[in-house]
Amino acid sequence: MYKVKVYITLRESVLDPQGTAVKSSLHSMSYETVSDVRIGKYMELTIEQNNQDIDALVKEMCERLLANTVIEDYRYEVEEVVAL
Amino acid sequence: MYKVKVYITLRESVLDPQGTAVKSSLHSMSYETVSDVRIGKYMELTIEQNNQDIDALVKEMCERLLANTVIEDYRYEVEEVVAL
Amino acid sequence: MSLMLEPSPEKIRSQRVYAEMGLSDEEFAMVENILGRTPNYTETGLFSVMWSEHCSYKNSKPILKKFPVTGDKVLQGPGEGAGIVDIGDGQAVVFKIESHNHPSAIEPYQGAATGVGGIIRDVFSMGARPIAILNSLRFGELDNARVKYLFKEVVAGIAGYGNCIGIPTVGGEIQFDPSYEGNPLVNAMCVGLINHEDIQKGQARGVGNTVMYVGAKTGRDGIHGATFASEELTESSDENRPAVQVGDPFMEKLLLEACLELIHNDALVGIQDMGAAGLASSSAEMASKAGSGIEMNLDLVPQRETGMTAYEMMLSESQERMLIVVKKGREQEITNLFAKYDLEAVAVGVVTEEKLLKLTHKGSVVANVPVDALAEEAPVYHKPSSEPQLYRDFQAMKIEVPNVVNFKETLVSLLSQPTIASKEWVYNQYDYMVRTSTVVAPGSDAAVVRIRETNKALAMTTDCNSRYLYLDPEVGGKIAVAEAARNIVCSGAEPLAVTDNLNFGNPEKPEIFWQIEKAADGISEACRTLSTPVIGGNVSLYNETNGEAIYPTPVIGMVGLVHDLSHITTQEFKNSGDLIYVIGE
Amino acid sequence: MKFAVIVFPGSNGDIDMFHAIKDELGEEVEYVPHTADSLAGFDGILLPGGFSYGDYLRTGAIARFSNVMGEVMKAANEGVPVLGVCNGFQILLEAGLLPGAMRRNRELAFICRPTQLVVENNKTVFTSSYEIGETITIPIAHGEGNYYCDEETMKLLKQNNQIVFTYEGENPNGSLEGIAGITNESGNVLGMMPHPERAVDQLLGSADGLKLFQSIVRNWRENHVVNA
Ligand SMILES: Nc1ncnc2c1ncn2[C@@H]1O[C@H](COP(=O)(O)OP(=O)(O)O)[C@@H](O)[C@H]1O
Repeated sequence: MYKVKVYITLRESVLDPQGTAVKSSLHSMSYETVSDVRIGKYMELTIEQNNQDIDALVKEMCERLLANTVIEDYRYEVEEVVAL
Repeated sequence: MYKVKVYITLRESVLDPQGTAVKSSLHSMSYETVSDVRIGKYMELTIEQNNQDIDALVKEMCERLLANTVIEDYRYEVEEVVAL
Repeated sequence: MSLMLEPSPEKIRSQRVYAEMGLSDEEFAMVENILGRTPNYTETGLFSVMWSEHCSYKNSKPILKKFPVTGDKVLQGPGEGAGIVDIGDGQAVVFKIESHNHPSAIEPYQGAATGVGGIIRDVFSMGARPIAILNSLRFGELDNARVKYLFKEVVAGIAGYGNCIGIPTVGGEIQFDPSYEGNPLVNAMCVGLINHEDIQKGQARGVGNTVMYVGAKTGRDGIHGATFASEELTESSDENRPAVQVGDPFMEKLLLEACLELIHNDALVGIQDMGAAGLASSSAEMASKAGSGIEMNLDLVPQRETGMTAYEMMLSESQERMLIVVKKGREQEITNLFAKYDLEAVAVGVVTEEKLLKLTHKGSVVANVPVDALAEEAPVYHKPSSEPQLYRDFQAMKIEVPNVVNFKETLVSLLSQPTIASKEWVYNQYDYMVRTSTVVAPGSDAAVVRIRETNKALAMTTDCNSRYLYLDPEVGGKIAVAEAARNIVCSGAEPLAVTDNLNFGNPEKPEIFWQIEKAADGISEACRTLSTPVIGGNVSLYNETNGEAIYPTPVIGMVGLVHDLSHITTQEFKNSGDLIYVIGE
Repeated sequence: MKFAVIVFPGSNGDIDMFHAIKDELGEEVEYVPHTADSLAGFDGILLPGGFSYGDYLRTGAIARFSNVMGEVMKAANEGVPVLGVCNGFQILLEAGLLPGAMRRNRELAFICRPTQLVVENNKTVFTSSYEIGETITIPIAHGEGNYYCDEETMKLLKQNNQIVFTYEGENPNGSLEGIAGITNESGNVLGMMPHPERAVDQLLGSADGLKLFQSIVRNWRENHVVNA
C-alpha cells in the first residue's frame, strides 16, 4: 500500500484572492509579521499495490484530474506502507 | 524570515464530500487502486523575523483562524530562510 | 522577475516582432507613419492590442453600421460601456452582453467567471446598480468528456462569480452542437438600473485633472488577452497563452459598492472599466473620447508582482480594476472613499491638452503616441464577402415535412435532446433569487425582475437558434430577434431594445464575412420592424478550431418593460379545464 | 421593535433582510457596518446571507473576527434575539455562538431552490407563530450548508430541543439528521441555512418566512409589556 501526499499550488503569476484575504485578516488580528500567504490544496491518497509504476500513476492522475495545470503546479511524495 | 507550511486536514471522523467525489471520479477514470482520498488545505506563509516565538505564533494563528478545530486538524513545518 | 530584454525598435522592424503581436506589415508601416519613427516595444504593444479586432472592431465596424441605434427612449447607444434606455419616472435600464469564448475554452471556470465580472463592471461603470445577469452558452455534444468538463466548469464559474457578488442570474440559454466542440461560446449579459442624473461617461475631461487607478493590483495575468481573442484557437494556443486571469468576485463586490458611492461625489469626472487591453485601452479611450491626452507615471501603478515592465503593465488584463478621472485637488477625498471599502485608489497621471498618451517608467518616457491613433483611428477593413455554395444548396433543397408515426415517441426523443431538455441542473446552481426581486425565475420564457417602489418590472431574455442562421443567416437573424421579442411579450412586457453578441468564425474568409453581413441585415430589419434599437453589443470573431468555424451565432439579448405587475404572465398551464389556444399562422 | 442588519464586506442578503423587516413586517431596521463599536438600542440582530470576505478560507471564518462581532456576542449573551441566515449561520458557527461546523454540500455544487422545512420546535422566540410539525416553504441558496457536529453535541442538541428546522423529503446538502436550523442552548440565537427573508411576499413564491419575523416581534412585545 502507498500513502501519497499531493501538494497543489497556484502558479506564480496567478492571482490568489484567498491568500490575499487571509493575509489581510491576519494583519487585522495584528499578526503583522506575516508578509505573504499562498493557499493551495493538500491531498492524501491511499493506493493499493498492484505492480504499477506508482510514480507514473500519480503523475498521470495529477495531470488529468487532481491539478488544473492551466493555473496550478503540483508535486507529490510517495511513501510505501506495509499493511498490518 | 520564516517559510511556514501549514497542512489542514479534516478530522478522521468527519466525512469528506470532496474526497469522496474525487475518489469516485478516479475510479470512473479506471484508477481503481485508489482506495481513499482525503482533501485538505496547504498554505505557505512568509513571516518576518521579530524575536517572536515562531512556534507559538503559528500555533495561535492556526487555532484562531487558519483551521476550524471543530472539524479540522492541522500541522505545520517552520523553515528559517536567510534573506538575500 | 522577467529577465527578457525588450527588442530595440530596429529589431522590432527587422525581425518583424510586431507580427507575433498581431500587427500586419501594412499596419506596422501605418504606425511608423503616424509616429514619424519606428515604435519601441511598449508602443508596438499598445498599437497591437488597440488595433486588435477585439478592441478596434476593425473588421466589424462596417457591419455594425447597419444596426438601427436610435429611438425615443434611447439615452445612450453603442459606444460607452453599456447602452441605456428610459423606462419613465426618471429611471432607466442599462444593459449589455459580452463574450468570453476563448478564455473559457482554455480555463472554463475562470474564463466564465471573469466574463461575468467584466460585464458587471461595464454596467456599474455607467453608474447603474446591476440587478440581473443572463448568459448564452454553446458547447459540443455532451458525449465527449472534454465537453462535459467545459460545460460543468463554465456553469460553476458563472455561478461562482454571480452568486458571490450577489447579483441574481435569472436566465439564459444553452445549445449543444458539434460545431462548438473545440470553441465553446460563453456570452454573459448584465442588466442594471439607474436614475437619469447618475449616468456617467468614460471620458478624461479637464486639462490638469487627475487620473486615478482603483481596485485590484496589476499582475502579469492576461497580457495580450485581446490579441489572443482575435485569433483562431490552434493546437499551439496552449503554449503562447498568457497567465490565466483569476476572478475575485469579493473584490468586485467592494469595487461595485464603492463606485456606486463615488458617482454621487461631484469630484468624479469620468470612469471606465479596465477590460480588454486593460490600462492601455481605458486610458487611450477615455482621452480620445474627451479630445484630450493622458500622461501617466507607471511607477505609481499598484503592482502585484515585482519587476514588471511598462509593456506588461499596459497590456495586463488583471481583473477588478477601474480607471477614473477626478477633479484636481480632490484626490484625497476619493482615496478615503475607497479606503472605506478596503480598496486602493491611487493617482497615476493627469489629463493633458495635447492628445497624446505619454507614459513614464523609472524616470524615462516609455511611450508617447497620439490617443486618437490608438482608439478611433484604428484601421477599418471591408473584407470581401461571397455567398457560399452551401447556401445555394440549402436554398435549392425541397422542403420536406417529416412523417411522424408515433407522436409520443417523437416527443419523448425531442424532449431528451440536451438542447431542449430542462436546464434545471444549470439554473439551480445560480442564485436567481438574491435581491428578492425575481418575480419570474428561470424555467419560464423571459425572466422578470420587479423594480422596487414602483409597480413596474423588467423582462429579459437571450436567444439565438444558430442552426437557422447556418441555413440562412438573414432569415435566422430575423428569427433570433423575433424569438427574443416573443419571449418578452409572453412575459407581459413591451420590448424596449436589444444588445447583441456577434459570434462568428474568421472574417477573413469571404463566406464567413458574408454570414456576418447577412445576419446583421436580418437582425437590423427585425429590430426596425419591432422598434427595438440595438443599444450596444459585442463582437467575437475567429471562433474556429483548426480551420472549422462555429455556426453563425449572433446572440440577441432583449429587455422589455412590464408596465404593471398584474400584466406578468408565466408559461405553465394553470388549471385543469382551461382552454388551450394556438395563436399565429 | 428595532432591528440591526449587520453588513460585512461581501454580505449580499443585507438588502433582502432590510426590506423584509421594513416593507413586509413594518418594523424599524437599520444597516450596521462590520466596523461598528456598539449595538446599543437594537432589540434584534440579523446576520444576513452572502459571501462575507468572499467565503475565502472557510465560510464565515474571517467575518467572525470583524469588530462588530464582539458586540454581537455580548448581545447574544444578554438574551437579545440573534438570527443568522445562510452566511450569517456560518458566521455564528465560526464564532462559537452555535455548536458544530459547516462542510461543502454533499454534491459539491451550489443549490438554489425552494425547500420544504418541518418546524421541529415552536417553543422558541423565532418559531412560536408556527405549529409544531408544520411544513413551510422557504428557499435555500448555498454551497456550504452541510451541517456537522460530533455525536456528543448531537445528543445535547436533541436533549435541549435545539433543532428547530429540518428538511422535509430529500436532504439537499447532506447535513446531519437533515438539520436546516438550530438554536443555542438558551434559545435566543438561531442559525438557519434557508432564507426566511426571501419568503415574505407571495409575489415571489412564498410568504411562509414572515411568521418567523412576526414571532420575534410578538415575543419581544409580550416581554416588554410584562416588564413595563
Ligand atoms: N444558461 C442558462 N442560464 C440561466 N438560465 C437558463 C440557462 N439556460 C436556460 N435557462 C433557463 O431555462 C429556461 C428554459 O430555457 P430554454 O430551454 O432555452 O427554453 P426557451 O425555449 O424558452 O428558450 C429559461 O427560463 C431560461 O432562462
